[in-house]
Amino acid sequence: MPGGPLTIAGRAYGSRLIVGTGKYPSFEVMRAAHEASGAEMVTVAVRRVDLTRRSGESLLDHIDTRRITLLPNTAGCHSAEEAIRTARLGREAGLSALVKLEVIGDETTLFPDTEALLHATRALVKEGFTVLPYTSDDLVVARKLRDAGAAAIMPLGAPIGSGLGIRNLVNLRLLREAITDLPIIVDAGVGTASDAAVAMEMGCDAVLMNTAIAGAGDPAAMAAAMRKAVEAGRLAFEAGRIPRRLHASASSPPEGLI
Amino acid sequence: MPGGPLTIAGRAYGSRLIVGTGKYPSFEVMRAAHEASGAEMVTVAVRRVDLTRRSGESLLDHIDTRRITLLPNTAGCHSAEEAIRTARLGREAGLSALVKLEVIGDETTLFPDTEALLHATRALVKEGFTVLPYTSDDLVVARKLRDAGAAAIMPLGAPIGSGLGIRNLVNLRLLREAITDLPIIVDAGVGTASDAAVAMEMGCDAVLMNTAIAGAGDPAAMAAAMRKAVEAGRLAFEAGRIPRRLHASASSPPEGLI
Amino acid sequence: MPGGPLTIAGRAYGSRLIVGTGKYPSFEVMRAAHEASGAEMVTVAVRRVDLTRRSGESLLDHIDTRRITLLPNTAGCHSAEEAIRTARLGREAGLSALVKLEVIGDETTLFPDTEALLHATRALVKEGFTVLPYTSDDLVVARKLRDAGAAAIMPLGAPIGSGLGIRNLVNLRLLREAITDLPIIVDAGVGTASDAAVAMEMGCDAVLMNTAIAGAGDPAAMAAAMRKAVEAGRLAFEAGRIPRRLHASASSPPEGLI
Amino acid sequence: MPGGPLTIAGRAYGSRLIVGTGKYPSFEVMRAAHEASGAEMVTVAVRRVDLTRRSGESLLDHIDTRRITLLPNTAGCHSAEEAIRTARLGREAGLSALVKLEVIGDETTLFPDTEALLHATRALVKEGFTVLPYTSDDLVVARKLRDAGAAAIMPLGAPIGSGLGIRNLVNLRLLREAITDLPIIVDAGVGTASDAAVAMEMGCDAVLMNTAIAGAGDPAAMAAAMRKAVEAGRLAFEAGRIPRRLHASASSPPEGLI
Amino acid sequence: MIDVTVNGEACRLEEGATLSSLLALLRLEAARLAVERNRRVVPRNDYAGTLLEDGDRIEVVAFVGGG
Amino acid sequence: MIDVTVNGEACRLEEGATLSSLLALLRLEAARLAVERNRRVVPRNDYAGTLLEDGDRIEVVAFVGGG
Amino acid sequence: MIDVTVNGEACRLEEGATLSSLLALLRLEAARLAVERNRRVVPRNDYAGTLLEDGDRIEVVAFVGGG
Amino acid sequence: MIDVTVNGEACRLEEGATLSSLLALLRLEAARLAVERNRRVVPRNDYAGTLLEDGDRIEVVAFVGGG
Repeated sequence: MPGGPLTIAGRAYGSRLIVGTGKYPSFEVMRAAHEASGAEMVTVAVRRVDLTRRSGESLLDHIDTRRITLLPNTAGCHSAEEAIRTARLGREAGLSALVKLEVIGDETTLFPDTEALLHATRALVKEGFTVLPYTSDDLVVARKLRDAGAAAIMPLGAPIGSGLGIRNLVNLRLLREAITDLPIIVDAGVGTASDAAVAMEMGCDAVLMNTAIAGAGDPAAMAAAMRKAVEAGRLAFEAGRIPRRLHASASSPPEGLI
Repeated sequence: MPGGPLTIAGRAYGSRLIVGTGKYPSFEVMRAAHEASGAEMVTVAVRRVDLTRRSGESLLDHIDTRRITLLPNTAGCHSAEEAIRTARLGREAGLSALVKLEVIGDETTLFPDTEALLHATRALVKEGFTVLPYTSDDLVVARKLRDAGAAAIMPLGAPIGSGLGIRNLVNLRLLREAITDLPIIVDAGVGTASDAAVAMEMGCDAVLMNTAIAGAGDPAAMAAAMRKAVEAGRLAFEAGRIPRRLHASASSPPEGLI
Repeated sequence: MPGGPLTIAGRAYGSRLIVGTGKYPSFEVMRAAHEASGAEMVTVAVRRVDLTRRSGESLLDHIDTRRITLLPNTAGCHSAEEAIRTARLGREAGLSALVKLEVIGDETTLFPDTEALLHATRALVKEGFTVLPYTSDDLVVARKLRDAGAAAIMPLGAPIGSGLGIRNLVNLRLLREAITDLPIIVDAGVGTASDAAVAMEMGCDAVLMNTAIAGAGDPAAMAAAMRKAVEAGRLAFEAGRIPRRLHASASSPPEGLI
Repeated sequence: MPGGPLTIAGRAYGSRLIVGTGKYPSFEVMRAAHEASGAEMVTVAVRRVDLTRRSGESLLDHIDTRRITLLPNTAGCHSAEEAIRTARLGREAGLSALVKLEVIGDETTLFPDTEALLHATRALVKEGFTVLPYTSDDLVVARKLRDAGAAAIMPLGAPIGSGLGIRNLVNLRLLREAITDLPIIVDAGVGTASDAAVAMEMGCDAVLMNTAIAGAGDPAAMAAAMRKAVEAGRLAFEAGRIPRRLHASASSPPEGLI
Repeated sequence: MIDVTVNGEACRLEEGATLSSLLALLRLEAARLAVERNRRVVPRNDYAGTLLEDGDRIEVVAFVGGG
Repeated sequence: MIDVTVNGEACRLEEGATLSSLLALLRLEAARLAVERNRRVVPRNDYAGTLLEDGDRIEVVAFVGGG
Repeated sequence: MIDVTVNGEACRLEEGATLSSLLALLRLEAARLAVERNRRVVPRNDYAGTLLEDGDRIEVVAFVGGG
Repeated sequence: MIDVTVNGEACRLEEGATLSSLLALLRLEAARLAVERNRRVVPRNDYAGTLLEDGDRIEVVAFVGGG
């Protein structure tokens, strides 16, 4: 789907970079990073209010929600049921039907439980949610998620927070071939700017990341890097790269040498 | 050398992307690509004037030389002597002492003859040239080029025009460790935007490319992609990326789950 | 599980290489390749007898079933039900409870439908089968297969017959960390000998392949190569490799130079 | 040069694995590793006899020189002159004209100084040596070494002792295309068995290693692994691997499904 | 008095307490929260009319930083 | 006469035909086959005693090369 | 008359021809060129004063697209 | 007496010392060594006939483990 903005569930977004709100050293740093990223959508987690040690500050005080769409997640949920409950609470808190649906199947890798994810997707779509499921790079699962009504496919590139980049370009390419009618948003694994560019060059529609920015030495600078990298990758995808060849091809003409 | 502009032989350049002028479908396309690239330096080749079929048009009519520095090359030269002669002609034609020094050692790969390159570098430095040698990723050769007075080291990432990207990140990293007092400019091999970003993330100072832009489906769009990719890679390098880890690290807090 | 033979469902096999019987130019070539491979288990497919054009020759005439265990597969099945039917027929034909369980979820990639695979595994384990499921490299699915009673986990390295090797070493390593009580057998994707060695070096217990041998220029020579590669990879895994380091470490002593 | 034994300077060797004698925990372990490796040639260093603390034991007491050819090296030499002197001493000590010629250009990486290497090669060939030069993967240098009379080309795969494997398969492939009349022996960088197999699959004629075996947890087991890996890689190269393809190709027939 | 559980903590309230009064007691602003009562989300507009009962399990959540 | 389907092909048999007689007719050796009748596997030892009925769907399979 | 070689082509000129007159004859603008005479670069300002001699080898080059 | 350097160490020998007598003094077997005298290799057969001189620089080397 070359050209034009990212469209999720009928709504257009000017930026193809979606960023998180976790793990920043401070709200000020987060706000600066958000600004530099150009993102129009940020993920947020849903957690119990701490009744005892309530700080005066709230996350939402530091997000310009006129410009930025909130994307509540179900991070930390290990069953379809927990994820569904959390999604419902997120909708009530954010007054929006978007949800980044995570059902975690393993603590060490935070890999999704795709079977439970599928169940939760079906249930939440029925309740009117716009479901953006965090999934593996398995195209068979992706097709089922699409058939279940997911609004995008969000495959992981590598374990969340690992910074390992896209570990399986073959699977991502095959996924893109198989899913042409929904946005593909690489979610998790990006470590540095080129990782984001690679994802976009494969024809993905957007990239979602948290740790790569929040954990960088200078989060705002890394956010600016990611913004440019996503734009660069998209442009390169649309421009059409040169073919790879083993041998050289001279850039200067062979004729007219002295 | 983080921060600030690219400095070659005491002169600062606002862009870290150097592009070529060869292989474009037309001068108009070239000019648009140059514009989109933001490059402040472009390579040109030195060739015999065709005395019989002189077109009215000249390459230089299509380069804004107020904004863009010409970098004459010695492409196609197979000996130190030819390269030196060509460099001298380029200096006379361009009225500038800059030269991208190439001494080709193999026709199939266009790999440099580093021994002859070293001789030519020594000779041209003595004549007052600012020598930018196209070389391999061998740090021992690079140190000798530096000691011979080269103004930068320009290692190839892969064969010229191959689009294979940086094939040996280990060698490039070791080269950057070894050469800290001269700019390193990756010259040759870039195929798409992420390749350029990778080069910059390794701490290189600039990237030079021709075919990746001129041979792209839409050269101006690819030039814009490369501009952003180089900026993204540089920013990411300066920002400091997260470490790679095998296992996941959650972005949302483990506490407060319902 | 270092040391000793490969053990599947309580039975020990002297070879860690499992090979196929499809796509050979002739039965003679197949038999020579089997011989050279040293394999003690070969996969076979279950198909309708052709009632009209019955050749006198049967596959089983060319397999030394005293030395080689047959592993019937459910290749080509696209639902749990088809796979279960095929497994039952395979058991009746082969008089053995082993089954290589495949439930295909996509025609282009032959990737498994892991959800249906799980259902079929549960059903067949209840019927007393020794189920070896062909699956993705998703460790969450693998744990469910284990819990369903599978006798081994058989992740694909790349699409069947693609020859692309192990595309995601991170996932395979994480899978090995997660599954320590069942054999892991890389099934599909191997292209050449080093691919098989890599799988074994990651700590996998065995490798299953068909096309890489049957489709090689000289199948028997490639079978011999694969045998040695699997043994080499296993030995290297057990021996314990040196750590990777960026810089050099001299092999000859620094002292006593003239 | 497929088929048959490895031939260096007219002499045939039954094994394509050359191993070192450095860094072993004991002579006993070394001897066991040599035995397991099947190597018929081992490298040795030339060093001053320690006049004060002479142990009774000598390296040569632990090498079966009836079966194993000694290959004296010039490790640690940093100039052509030192390397030439060391080569001459090695010849006198070993009564053989073979020399593994190293001229080190950098202490951190132990990368060769290819310019000095070339000078030393020319000088030693004139003195009748059979020169096996340790060089980079630069095919232009390799051609000059050949023209200087080298008996083989010994490119490094990665820094000595790094265990990083073959870092630039493109360069190695191009080198093999360029050098068809001399053996190519990958020297340095191998970390584990599959690295050795990869080198052989690229069409190299042999592999030389020291640290990967001597530094392994169990050197004799790793030596056995390397022996099999080299044989596997060679067999696979000769057998002819299947082509790589993005999509799957079924191993079982599509016809006759129930 | 009734005993309810709020975010996993035991909490004793007067009879007749509503969700609204509970939030007021806890000094929480309704605008940025979501509340579950016995595993069902309570719409914001129903807080005032939701009478709490003995044994109720209440979850009060808000957005925090996440990825 | 009864009409059965064998491996997807229509096949007319005499009444009283058994699986054994069908296989004999088709000149197939029982030893290396497996047979399904109406989606249920028939054990080898039951072939002789399995009377075929009109409308039966029979699958006769064998091992072929596969991966 | 003298015979010179210009960019590899034979060229007969009148005696007294200079580099300037040669370039004029070829209708080439000096501003964007560089010229070699017998493998030595001739500075632009010396064109007028450079008398060509029989057997001279002249190279006239310009910038073209390259990488 | 003469002063020579052996493997970098100063060494005082009687006049008339040969390479052979030096190696015997050092209890080194000639068979597995190589010797350089003033940067030139001395062939094994010449040890007995090589008279050492004041200021000679001798290197005595052997094979050790290396890669």
